[in-house]
Amino acid sequence: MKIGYYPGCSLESSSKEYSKSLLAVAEKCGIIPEEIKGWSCCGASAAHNLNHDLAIVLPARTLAIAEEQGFTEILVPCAACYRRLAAAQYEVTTNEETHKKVESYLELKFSGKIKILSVIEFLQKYISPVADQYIVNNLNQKIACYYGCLLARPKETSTLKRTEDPLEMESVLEKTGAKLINWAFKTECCGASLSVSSTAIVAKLSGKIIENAVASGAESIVVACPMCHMNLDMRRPEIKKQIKKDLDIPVLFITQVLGLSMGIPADKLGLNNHFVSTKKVISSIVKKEA
Amino acid sequence: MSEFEPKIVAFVCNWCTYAGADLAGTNRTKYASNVKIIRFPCTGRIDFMLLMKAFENGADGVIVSGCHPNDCHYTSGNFHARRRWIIFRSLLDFIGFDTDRITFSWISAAEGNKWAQIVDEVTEKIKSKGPFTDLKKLNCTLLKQLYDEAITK
Amino acid sequence: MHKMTIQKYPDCLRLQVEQATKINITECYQCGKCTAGCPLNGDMDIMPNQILRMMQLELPNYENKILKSLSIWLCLNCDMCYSRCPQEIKLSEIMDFFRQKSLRENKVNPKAKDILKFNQSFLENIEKNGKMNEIGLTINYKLKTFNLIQDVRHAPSMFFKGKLRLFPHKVQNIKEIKRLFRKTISNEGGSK
Amino acid sequence: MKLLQNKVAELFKNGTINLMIGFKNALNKQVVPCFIENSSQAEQLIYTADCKNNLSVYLHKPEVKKIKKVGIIGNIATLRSLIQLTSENQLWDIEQTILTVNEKDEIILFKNMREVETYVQTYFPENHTEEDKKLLEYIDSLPREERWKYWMEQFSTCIKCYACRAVCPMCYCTQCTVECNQPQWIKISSETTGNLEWHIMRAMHLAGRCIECGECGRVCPVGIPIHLLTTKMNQELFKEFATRPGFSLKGEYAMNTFKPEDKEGFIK
Amino acid sequence: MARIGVFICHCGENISATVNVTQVAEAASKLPGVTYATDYKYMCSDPGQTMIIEAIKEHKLTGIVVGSCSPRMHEATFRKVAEKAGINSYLCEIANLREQVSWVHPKSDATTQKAIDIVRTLVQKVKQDSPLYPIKVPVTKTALIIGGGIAGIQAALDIANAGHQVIIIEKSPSIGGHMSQLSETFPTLDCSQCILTPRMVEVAQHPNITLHTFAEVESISGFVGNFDVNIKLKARSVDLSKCTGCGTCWQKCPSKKIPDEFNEGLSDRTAIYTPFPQAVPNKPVIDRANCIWFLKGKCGLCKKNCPTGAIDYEMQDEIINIKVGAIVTATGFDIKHTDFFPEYGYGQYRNVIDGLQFERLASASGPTGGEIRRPSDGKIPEKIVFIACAGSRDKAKGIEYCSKICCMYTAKHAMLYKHKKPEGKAYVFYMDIRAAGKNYDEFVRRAIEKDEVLYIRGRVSRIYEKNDKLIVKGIDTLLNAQPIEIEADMVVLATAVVANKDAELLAQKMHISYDKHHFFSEAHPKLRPVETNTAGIMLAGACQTAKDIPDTVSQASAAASKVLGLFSSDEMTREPIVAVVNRMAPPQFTTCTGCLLCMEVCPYNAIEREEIRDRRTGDLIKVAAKVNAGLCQGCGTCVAFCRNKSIDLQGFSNQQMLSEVIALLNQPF
Repeated sequence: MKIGYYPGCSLESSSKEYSKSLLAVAEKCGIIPEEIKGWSCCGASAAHNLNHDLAIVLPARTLAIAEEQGFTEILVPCAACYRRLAAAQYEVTTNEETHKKVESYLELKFSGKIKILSVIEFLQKYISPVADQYIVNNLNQKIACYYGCLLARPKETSTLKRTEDPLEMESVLEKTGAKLINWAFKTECCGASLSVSSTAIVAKLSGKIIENAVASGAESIVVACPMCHMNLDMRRPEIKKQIKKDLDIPVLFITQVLGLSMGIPADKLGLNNHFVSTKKVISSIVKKEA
Repeated sequence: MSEFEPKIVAFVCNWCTYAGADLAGTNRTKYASNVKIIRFPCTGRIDFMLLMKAFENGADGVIVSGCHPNDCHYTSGNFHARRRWIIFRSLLDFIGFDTDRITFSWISAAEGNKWAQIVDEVTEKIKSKGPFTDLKKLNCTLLKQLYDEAITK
Repeated sequence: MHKMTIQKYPDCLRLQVEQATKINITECYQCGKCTAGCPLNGDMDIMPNQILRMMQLELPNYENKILKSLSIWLCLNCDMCYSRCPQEIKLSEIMDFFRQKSLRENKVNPKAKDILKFNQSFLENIEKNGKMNEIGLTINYKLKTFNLIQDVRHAPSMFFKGKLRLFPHKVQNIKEIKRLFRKTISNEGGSK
Repeated sequence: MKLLQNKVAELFKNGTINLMIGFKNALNKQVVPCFIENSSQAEQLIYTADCKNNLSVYLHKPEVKKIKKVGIIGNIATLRSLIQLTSENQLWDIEQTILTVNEKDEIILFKNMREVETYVQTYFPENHTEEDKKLLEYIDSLPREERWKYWMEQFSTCIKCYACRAVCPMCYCTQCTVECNQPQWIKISSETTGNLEWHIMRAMHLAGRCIECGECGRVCPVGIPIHLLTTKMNQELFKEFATRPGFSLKGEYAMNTFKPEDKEGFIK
Repeated sequence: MARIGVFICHCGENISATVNVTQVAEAASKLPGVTYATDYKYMCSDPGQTMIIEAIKEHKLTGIVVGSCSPRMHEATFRKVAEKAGINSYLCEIANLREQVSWVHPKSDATTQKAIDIVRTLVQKVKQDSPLYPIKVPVTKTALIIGGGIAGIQAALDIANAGHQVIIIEKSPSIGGHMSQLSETFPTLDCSQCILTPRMVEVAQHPNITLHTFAEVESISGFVGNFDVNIKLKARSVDLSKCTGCGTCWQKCPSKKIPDEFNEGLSDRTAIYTPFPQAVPNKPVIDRANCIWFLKGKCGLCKKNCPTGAIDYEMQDEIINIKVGAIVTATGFDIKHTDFFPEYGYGQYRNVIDGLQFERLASASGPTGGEIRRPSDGKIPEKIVFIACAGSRDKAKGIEYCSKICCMYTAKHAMLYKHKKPEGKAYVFYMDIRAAGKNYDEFVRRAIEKDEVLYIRGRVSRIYEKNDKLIVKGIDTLLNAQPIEIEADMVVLATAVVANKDAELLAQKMHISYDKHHFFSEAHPKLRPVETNTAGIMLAGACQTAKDIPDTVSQASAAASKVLGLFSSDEMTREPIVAVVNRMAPPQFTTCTGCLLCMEVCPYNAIEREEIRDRRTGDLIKVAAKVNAGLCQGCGTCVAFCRNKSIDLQGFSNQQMLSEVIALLNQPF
């Protein structure tokens, strides 16, 4: 089967390791996602803040060209991109008028029915079923799965069953032997798009999240969204200032954790590109006794 | 020959519209005398063939009225009636029958004024449309047809 | 239901919102759950439920109060409010509408200039490359905001961690992207 | 062809059926319905695209019902009417064995009505001929008065032969309202008002039950396109209530149910 | 040959002022079939009535038309008159010349003409009239009460005390319902069990009441006055006749870790158990799903130890058939549980509880002996947050309605807590305080003013656990939408009142209608609040909609009085205005084709499938529709629906309606 791959801007730069680890894990399980040719930015929160049509047309363009290139499924690891693409798809498929409008903008016809896979869906659908054969390590770690807002809401585009306390990431990770803790801030917002423009706020929100994770006994936080990762990882100094506590709990991408459990070397997973050291996690690996 | 006085038949249900018409009376609300009521237990009882018969027997217009949705004395008679009228009306329309001559309405036992108002509206409308001759014309020989058209002119 | 209002102000903000978002403002019964759950309820100048209330009441000059508020720019569209709203009112959409309108009528709250600038540089960046490029974005943003030191701390480390790329790689047929911007923007009345 | 004949012969031999209703070529090479009463006659059977007749109508005939074990080779129209009739509780007194031939010329012997249902639901046909569609559009396009004229001209030629009724599998009433004289609902003589009433009544009674085989239009000796009336009604019903006759055994009949939220634009 | 009499009433001046009555009478007299026509000042007066009677006798009239006020006024009167004169009362028709003619039109020929037309129409109708006779239905004077909660108990006692037989069936092992779980009751704070238990005992001992606990309705057929009900007695595994309720069995029972339903899971029970100390009957039942014997086929301790040998593992479900004349449905309600609320933790926080659980905590007979303690660690909470409208008035959760009782019991809960722990803090998050009822608002004010319960207007958005406190995030909409965060020890959700999960199924068995939330529908929201659309089936209590105890009890008594009304005579007579499917001689039997599409149409499920069989062979010859005159209310929807006119409506027959139309529009000459 042919899965289209839409890395999105952040995975090409600030969150390289996400893309790296994702592809590494996929490859390990014999799946090679194929990058969509000529994809463009989804517009992120900027677009829909400022210009409604643009906010639909930009992601719609990608959907359209993906369809042109004959993809039936596209993998969108970045939660922000996922949200924008899914939202655009929702608009287009539920509102004939918008559909027409968008097509006229893009000057090409498309159904918009293409299946968009968030990283969680992708892992559930393609990796989890086969994971057993590839998982070689046990992670001796207490992990807090953090979903953020973009994957959990709104209900129109979210694929999570429990909006407030989802369990999908846990189900993907349970095979890694990690201890998946139950905590309260799984779907709180990290401040996402305000990351640059009002760092203080982001620090506050992300700070709360990190505190709660630690308080709930987590040794590491696992995310599935580059924004969340940037805010929880790169913004740590600001957070430190904000909460007046020096918490060095590492923040990993779900794919990195899977990668580790599958015995993929840390550097291949970009674990050294983090601001907060991930050594503790790496050292927590124990070989599975066969 | 004086001004054309249309013959209008009203098929109404006993519990809402008939009572509404009574209320109009108790309030002494005046309205046109062209409309004559035939009382049914429920709009659900009104057979579409009766409407055809009314026109065939020289009615110029027909009113069908009963309880508002959810108010039916028999809980759902008017709902069934509604579906019947939706489809009957589109059939007549497809055949080209002048559906303007049939007026459907919901009039509750409390809406005496609405009754009077509908009656007057319908009477005026039918007056302006003139006598209903579509059916009469059908059955007469060419000569009679010409004659009819002559007098209606 | 809106008869009175319609007679009063033919194009009051409330009606515009309702037309643009197909949301019936009167459905809000002011339980305040949106505000209670909002991650930024501490920082907003007008609380989400109050914004809805202002539209319901239509007191004099409420339009400006809303459009000039900081809240509409703080809103993260995290949809916490919507996901918990008993009346399923999609505040995030209303917020989008306000942001775009406040921009068009340049009523943007001074405190929100940075957020706005960021968004704008972001879009310009995409318009130029079809993809976002952090260096370009950061530089552009800095130039717009003049707070040059902020985040500079990160830049080198990001660069060495391979998280920044000096030269943007572009989408082929970038023209098309530019066209999309022009068209949508001309449609939306020059809001960018 | 041969396959079909053998299959039927076999059905006779193992006593599944005592009568098979199917198609054969008449002398003039025209396709006509036929009754096969034993295995030896089976080789007359044919099945081609021209097998248009709706055979289910014969299942109402007492002489057929008497035979009890009856086989029937159904085109899609026939199958749909079988579904509709079952939902209207009309086939309880007959053990029908249903066959059909799909476009791949495979013979399908249905075990039960459920299977027929699924078959129909998978191959739901677009069974309106081009000229029908054109005519419908044409009539719809006319102004009301013209429509009236059009139909009245049509109806004025009606001779009340009731062929449309005789051929319609849904017209199974032992006593039709036109025969009812207490009260006399419809004039017996064939003058246009009477005709109009007849056709209106027919359309209303078939609305939501007609499975659009078009037989009535085909058999009309004076060539009135009456099948369009019911076709139109079905379209309306589908538009308003999304019901399809002869489509499910539950028989979602639009006219004996309702929804409180049914919409209509004309009730004051 | 018809001999019709026409009587035109002046109604004083009311009609004659604008209608030329003499002219109407005259015109009428000329109508074919009319033998006698006259007018008179007051037809409804004694002399008027006598006049009609004499005319009928003198002219041997076969039917009469009275042109007077609306039939809604005097139809009954004149039908009696006809009967007095010796003709069938249904051979009398009323021409409405007052409300619909004289009062609404000016004095004119047109007005008089309209009167004439109307009279002519009804003369035509009465000619088609055939004598009808009221339908007599025998009444079985036994009532069935479904549900043994306070509603059922009240209704049962009222009917039984009036001297009629009553059968109560209750699906759980004891009667008492939710009320038996409650601690104190608002607004008087008297102990629930103290007022309920005596009633429960009374039911058990009443000579006219038969009680079947652990029983359910299997099927219901028949109609008002003559219901035929199959009841399933679930296998209790304990022979009530032998059991003395000594309790040895459950003391010996080894499987002790089963969540106790009566205590809402706050404590455990054994597999053989008596639901609660005051249960009626006060005898145990075996919960087969959890009994070691039924799971593993060994143990049998209870049987070994039972002094009277009452334990019977072989006991089977049993179906009994009863005949009753009326049914009172009192199946009560259920509540949403804490797991219904994502934002409040999907029920994963043990210290977030629902209202019923709090009742058990506060109840002297409860798991904590009436002390309010946290389920998690048994600590006495310092801060409790009560949340009203939890799930109610919440479109997003599919429950738009107000649960009605929460405002009151939340105030009560807060009060009880403050009484038991005055220094503790009680917060109530509310949207509106709906305390309409005698002494209700006073009660709430007392909670606020005297017991210092802190009411905060706003909805709670999120609850989560943080080092064994519960963080409650809300706002105060009265204080400039100020965000408020409370660290509570316990949270009580006033969860929405909902219909029982098997309500829909039961409604379908009884052919009664229900709303989209599966609450049973009353026949008329205002005028027939305790009856259903199926004659003979009444509603009592919260199965109709959320209700508090006073409302429930009043409705139960109302339902009882409806039943008693029905039982007041041996036969009940019903209007003969009913639909009939025609019948004729074999081989045709009927013109009905048995398509049975009409069954769906009937609002009263009065149309049944009839199988006509050969007398000798018993073979099925024909299937046809048949109208159950006991259920038919005479709306006639089926009549207009029937394609080949096989159904007709007595009193409004096709023949009659059609001839009315013709007569109305055609002058005879």
